[in-house]
Amino acid sequence: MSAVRNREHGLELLRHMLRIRRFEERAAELYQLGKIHGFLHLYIGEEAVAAGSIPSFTNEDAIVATYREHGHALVRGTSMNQLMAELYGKAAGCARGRGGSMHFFDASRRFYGGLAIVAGGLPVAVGLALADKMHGRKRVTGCYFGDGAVAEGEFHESLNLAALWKLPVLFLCENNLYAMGTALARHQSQPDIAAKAKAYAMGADTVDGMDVLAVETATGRAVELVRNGNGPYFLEYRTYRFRAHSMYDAELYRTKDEVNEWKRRDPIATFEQTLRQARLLRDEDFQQIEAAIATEIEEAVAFAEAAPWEPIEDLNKDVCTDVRRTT
Amino acid sequence: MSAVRNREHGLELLRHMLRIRRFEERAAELYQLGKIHGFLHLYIGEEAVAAGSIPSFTNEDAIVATYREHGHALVRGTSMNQLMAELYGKAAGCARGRGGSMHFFDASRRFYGGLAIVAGGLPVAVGLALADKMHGRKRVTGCYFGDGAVAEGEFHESLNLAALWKLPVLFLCENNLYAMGTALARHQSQPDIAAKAKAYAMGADTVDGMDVLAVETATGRAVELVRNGNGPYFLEYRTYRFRAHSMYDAELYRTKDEVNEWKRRDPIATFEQTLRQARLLRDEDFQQIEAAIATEIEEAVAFAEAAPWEPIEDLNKDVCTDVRRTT
Amino acid sequence: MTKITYREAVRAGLREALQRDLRVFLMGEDVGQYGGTYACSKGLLEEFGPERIRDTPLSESTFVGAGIGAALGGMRPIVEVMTVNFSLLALDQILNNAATLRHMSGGQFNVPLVVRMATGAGRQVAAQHSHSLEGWYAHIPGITVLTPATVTDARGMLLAALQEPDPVFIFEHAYLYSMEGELEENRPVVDISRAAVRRPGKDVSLITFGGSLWKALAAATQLAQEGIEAEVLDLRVLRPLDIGTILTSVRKTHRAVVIDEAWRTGSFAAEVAAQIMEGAFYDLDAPVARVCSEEVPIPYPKHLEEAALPQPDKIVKAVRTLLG
Amino acid sequence: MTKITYREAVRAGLREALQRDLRVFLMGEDVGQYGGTYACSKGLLEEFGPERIRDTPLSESTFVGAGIGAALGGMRPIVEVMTVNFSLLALDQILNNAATLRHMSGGQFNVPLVVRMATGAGRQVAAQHSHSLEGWYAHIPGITVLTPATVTDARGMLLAALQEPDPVFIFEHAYLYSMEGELEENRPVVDISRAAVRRPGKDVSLITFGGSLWKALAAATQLAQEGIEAEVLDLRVLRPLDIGTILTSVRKTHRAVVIDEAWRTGSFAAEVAAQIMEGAFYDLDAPVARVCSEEVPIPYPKHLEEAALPQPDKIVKAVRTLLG
Ligand SMILES: Cc1ncc(C[n+]2csc(CCOP(=O)(O)OP(=O)(O)O)c2C)c(N)n1
Ligand SMILES: Cc1ncc(C[n+]2csc(CCOP(=O)(O)OP(=O)(O)O)c2C)c(N)n1
Ligand SMILES: [Mg+2]
Ligand SMILES: [Mg+2]
Repeated sequence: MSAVRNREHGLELLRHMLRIRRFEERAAELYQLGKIHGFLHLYIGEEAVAAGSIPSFTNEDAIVATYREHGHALVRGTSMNQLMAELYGKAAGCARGRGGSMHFFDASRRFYGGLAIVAGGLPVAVGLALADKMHGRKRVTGCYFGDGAVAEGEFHESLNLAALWKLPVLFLCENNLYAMGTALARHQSQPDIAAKAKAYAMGADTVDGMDVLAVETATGRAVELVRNGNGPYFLEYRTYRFRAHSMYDAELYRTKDEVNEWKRRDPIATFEQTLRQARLLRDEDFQQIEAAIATEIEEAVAFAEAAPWEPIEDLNKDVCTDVRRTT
Repeated sequence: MSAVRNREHGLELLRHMLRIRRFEERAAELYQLGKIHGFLHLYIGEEAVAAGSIPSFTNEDAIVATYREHGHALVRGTSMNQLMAELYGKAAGCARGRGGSMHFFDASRRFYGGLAIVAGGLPVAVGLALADKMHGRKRVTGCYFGDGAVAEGEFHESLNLAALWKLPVLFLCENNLYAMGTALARHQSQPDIAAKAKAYAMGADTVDGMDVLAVETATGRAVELVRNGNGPYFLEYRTYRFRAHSMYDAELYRTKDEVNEWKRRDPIATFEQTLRQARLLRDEDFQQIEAAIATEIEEAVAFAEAAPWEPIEDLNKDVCTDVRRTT
Repeated sequence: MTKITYREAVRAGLREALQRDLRVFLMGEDVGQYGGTYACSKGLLEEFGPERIRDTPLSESTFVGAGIGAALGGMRPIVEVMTVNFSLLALDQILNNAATLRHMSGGQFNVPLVVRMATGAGRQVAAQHSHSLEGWYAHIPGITVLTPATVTDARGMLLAALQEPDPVFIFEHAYLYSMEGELEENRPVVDISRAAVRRPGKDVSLITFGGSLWKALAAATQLAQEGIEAEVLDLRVLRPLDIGTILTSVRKTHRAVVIDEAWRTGSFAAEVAAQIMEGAFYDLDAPVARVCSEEVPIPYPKHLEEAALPQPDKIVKAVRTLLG
Repeated sequence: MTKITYREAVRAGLREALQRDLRVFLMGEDVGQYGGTYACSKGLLEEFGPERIRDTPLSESTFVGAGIGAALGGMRPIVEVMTVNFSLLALDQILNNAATLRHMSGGQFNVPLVVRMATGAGRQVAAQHSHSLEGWYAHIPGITVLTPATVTDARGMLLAALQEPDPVFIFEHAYLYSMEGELEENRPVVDISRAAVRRPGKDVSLITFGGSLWKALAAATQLAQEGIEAEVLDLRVLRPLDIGTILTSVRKTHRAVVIDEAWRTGSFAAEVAAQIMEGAFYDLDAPVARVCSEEVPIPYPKHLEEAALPQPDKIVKAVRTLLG
């Protein structure tokens, strides 16, 4: 069993999860207000995964994530100002506003997206790991993707290549039981995802993705296995998204009961309980954390609101570097 | 252990294999003579697979094969005249000469190619099986592909879909240990191909692909499993190609010794031995079969030689049916 | 005539197709329980059941390929690829199998497959979700490429496509799904061989298709106020292209602007321009102009996205340049 | 100057690249032990070892994607996709990641990736193995598209491509590998921004690239015998297109034929024709003509394949029509 090391550790994990939750709740409001547009995929319910796993990676390691990556970027350390500005599409955003919600990037933290083609990040992660291996660097690439991505051909190709070449990549499947509206058992003939890793002779574990401590322990162990040159590893986090797939989803494919059943396992509430029972959390700690986050968010909103738009004349910037070309 | 049922049965299997071998030996000569062009992929060494498996399918079943499909078409029953004419590119060929060696087709025998993009036939086979299932027809689709195809994303996607929807398709992997010059262990992190079927909750067997009787028994059983509505099934035939990958291959990637080692397991020679030991084959039987095949081949060559070329005016034929269009 | 949305028109077409012919079925990602990403198939699962409204795993290459196989096996599949962006993953099946099988087999096989997908930008969904690749598809021999721009076409083209013996690709502009229009109910099956003159005019031909039709019509309205009568052509079918209707218009107006939401270089607009030159060079009073997207992955923020795409004012400006 | 084959020129480029920069490595199907499908990499495995000459499994999407990742990770990968036909399987990685990452990331990341592939028909390998899809690639913002037609370019363009910070796609016409030519050894790195006049002339511009260059030159020789002096342009770089050199030529000759092995409709030849019209309309004495492939999946038999592809006599005929 995983345990909280100390008060600081416990509060840190709680804070990570709460930051994600509150940031996204605010983002949803801002979407309704017409401040944020396009696709917005909320991570609410799955916070334990990012909060428990991302800190296992060092600053030198690389992260590749999906369009549901707000949590990953937040825990990785990109400032909320930059992330909120990105949601607004402002030039001060973490991708100069070019990407929006689905395309967070942060070179300074080796955060390679924010990639929105399902499974499209896996080959890229394999390549990042290949570069590390060829350079002889002891770095790990963490590659996040959903259960839906498991069905794509690139999942298969990437696991094979990573295992064949013993590349330092950690595959992190966030199995929230649905690919949009398609339940796991309706898209996988073998719904035990971790079992698939055997087909590539790759080690794998299934982890309770609603338990931030379990996530932390399993990921920490896996990252070190990978770092020590044992080739790739696979983790399946069993988790659940509490909100709709995106802002356009009528949620016809699951019952309220099912959602409520999972909400009883809310990773934040349960971890709060754990901390309280261990007497590591007092009411005022909680209030303090919440207050700090609320301030941070309001500052981020103010920052995003005030930030300038990128000038239209710069439309064609950053398509290619080459000075040879005009287009 | 599989046994020969009777003399007739034994001679039939032998005849199938010899027809393939001699047809291809002649094709290779004709290629050197400049009668056949483009890619020519020989099946020599692997004859037991087509000879032992294709007869398990009924006329109503469907076959999807690859660019290495001469043997499959021959056993399926397309006339040698048509096949040879196709190699020549004549209008009397089984694809009006449009396809050549890689693209044999025969609608009357539900032979859907002759598809030359590696793994590209698997989704098509899944779809043929879907049509059968939706029509309530008890037909089976047999889908042949090589070990190299196992690495492609479509392999993964197709096995999952077929298993998920319990479609009547039999996946037939002709594992000849090489994808062009890449040995199995250099392209698969888990070189036990049949073991991969588990990742899709699909039944699978590994079969000695140099033993025509073993192929026959395993395939017959698998076809009936599939026909009876048990969903897809997977067979891996362990086999070996004696010749180069295509006519352009310098075979730098394997030793003569390795090839010779496998040639000692020549499916034709070993089966001939089996028949002789069982006193089911006499010298004159063998001579008779060879003579009949030689005649058939020479007739096919004469037929192909004499057959007219498709007129150039018909170049744009068979692009689409629609009378609306000119292009 | 009834007023319905483009989305409802697609749904009406799907329903009719499913009712008429038991061989017809719909498959794709989230067409069933989710109700369709753009709600086009909402309610169909309940009406026709899971055998005929099939949710697929995320595996574009395989479910498009399975559509090819099912068509070969005697069905009339309608495959929904959620958007053109994801269709890249299926392009090998499309080009190497769907479009090629008839020819490669010497005419023995044909693939009566209909593939529908959403296309286009304008909804702030950024670089990976905003492609307009119809022009690529229009390059492929052996297939038909349709771009319904009206509700009548959204419904009717689907039904017409299902009559075709060879693969048909239908590109529904994502921006149009919520648009309302008049359904011409006397057009149960629309013609899919001809371009349509959506607004007659004599001074310049605005030639376009899909979502850009409405921008061209807006430009024409604006131009009318300046006394310029623009004729607006809706290509409707990109392949095979109805060059006859185009040339008739250009021979009358002597000037043309082609509007295409794809990136300019290598756009289908180039093909249209080239064919106009080939067929009506001596009738042209000015070079054919193109209004296309800027050559940039489509950015997320509204002001940059708008600047990247064709807009009525850009069309108006192009016309003024041509005339002036 | 030494006489070498195009294949040897590619190999020379690869060797030099691998020698110069330890970050460079080659990966793809059968580049190593097999010696390269077209023998371009023969001997390199022995010289540089399996770490730098990497045979990949058959998984185009992933090894191209891995090239993108490796480039992001500081390497200088050269990915060989055996042929353009199989590159369809990697097109999502190419368009949605390689070409887009710089922009989507607001300029934080760039992808210095070089992808080489064989293209084209003419070797009787039938419908699935005879595509010419360079034009599709030339539509994609964010990448460079090169089509070496000479041995000097076959070697030099590869070295130049490796200097680029963004993805470069090199299309080697499969028919050229065995062609011999003079290697200009004083051109260690060739320019990759300009088209080249391969034969000067004044009566008509023959504009082409890749394998078709040699057909255009053959046509020019034939035309010379009739007293027609054709100028032959080798585009060399399809994206970004050097329209300046094209317009200079057309302004002089007043007539142009564009030759492109792709299917006519939606070919890159259309783009060239459209841009000539846009830039030199009033200099043209006749519409720009196109000699492209017939719109048919390329058939296997020699006589039909030849009939389907551009040929010198078709070019000559097109010129005569233009001049006549
Ligand atoms: C290749 C591709 N196909 C379809 C989509 C549309 N799409 C976006 S998210 C999604 C569901 C993905 O599910 P999963 O991988 O489980 O991730 P989750 O959304 O549950 O986090 C789909 C179908 C896409 N982005 N890319
Ligand atoms: C998608 C794709 N990539 C590459 C090729 C080129 N190619 C043709 S056959 C072949 C090897 C295939 O090996 P395998 O599947 O084991 O079949 P085998 O040739 O051994 O019968 C390759 C790489 C192709 N045809 N299609
Ligand atoms: Mg999911
Ligand atoms: Mg093999």
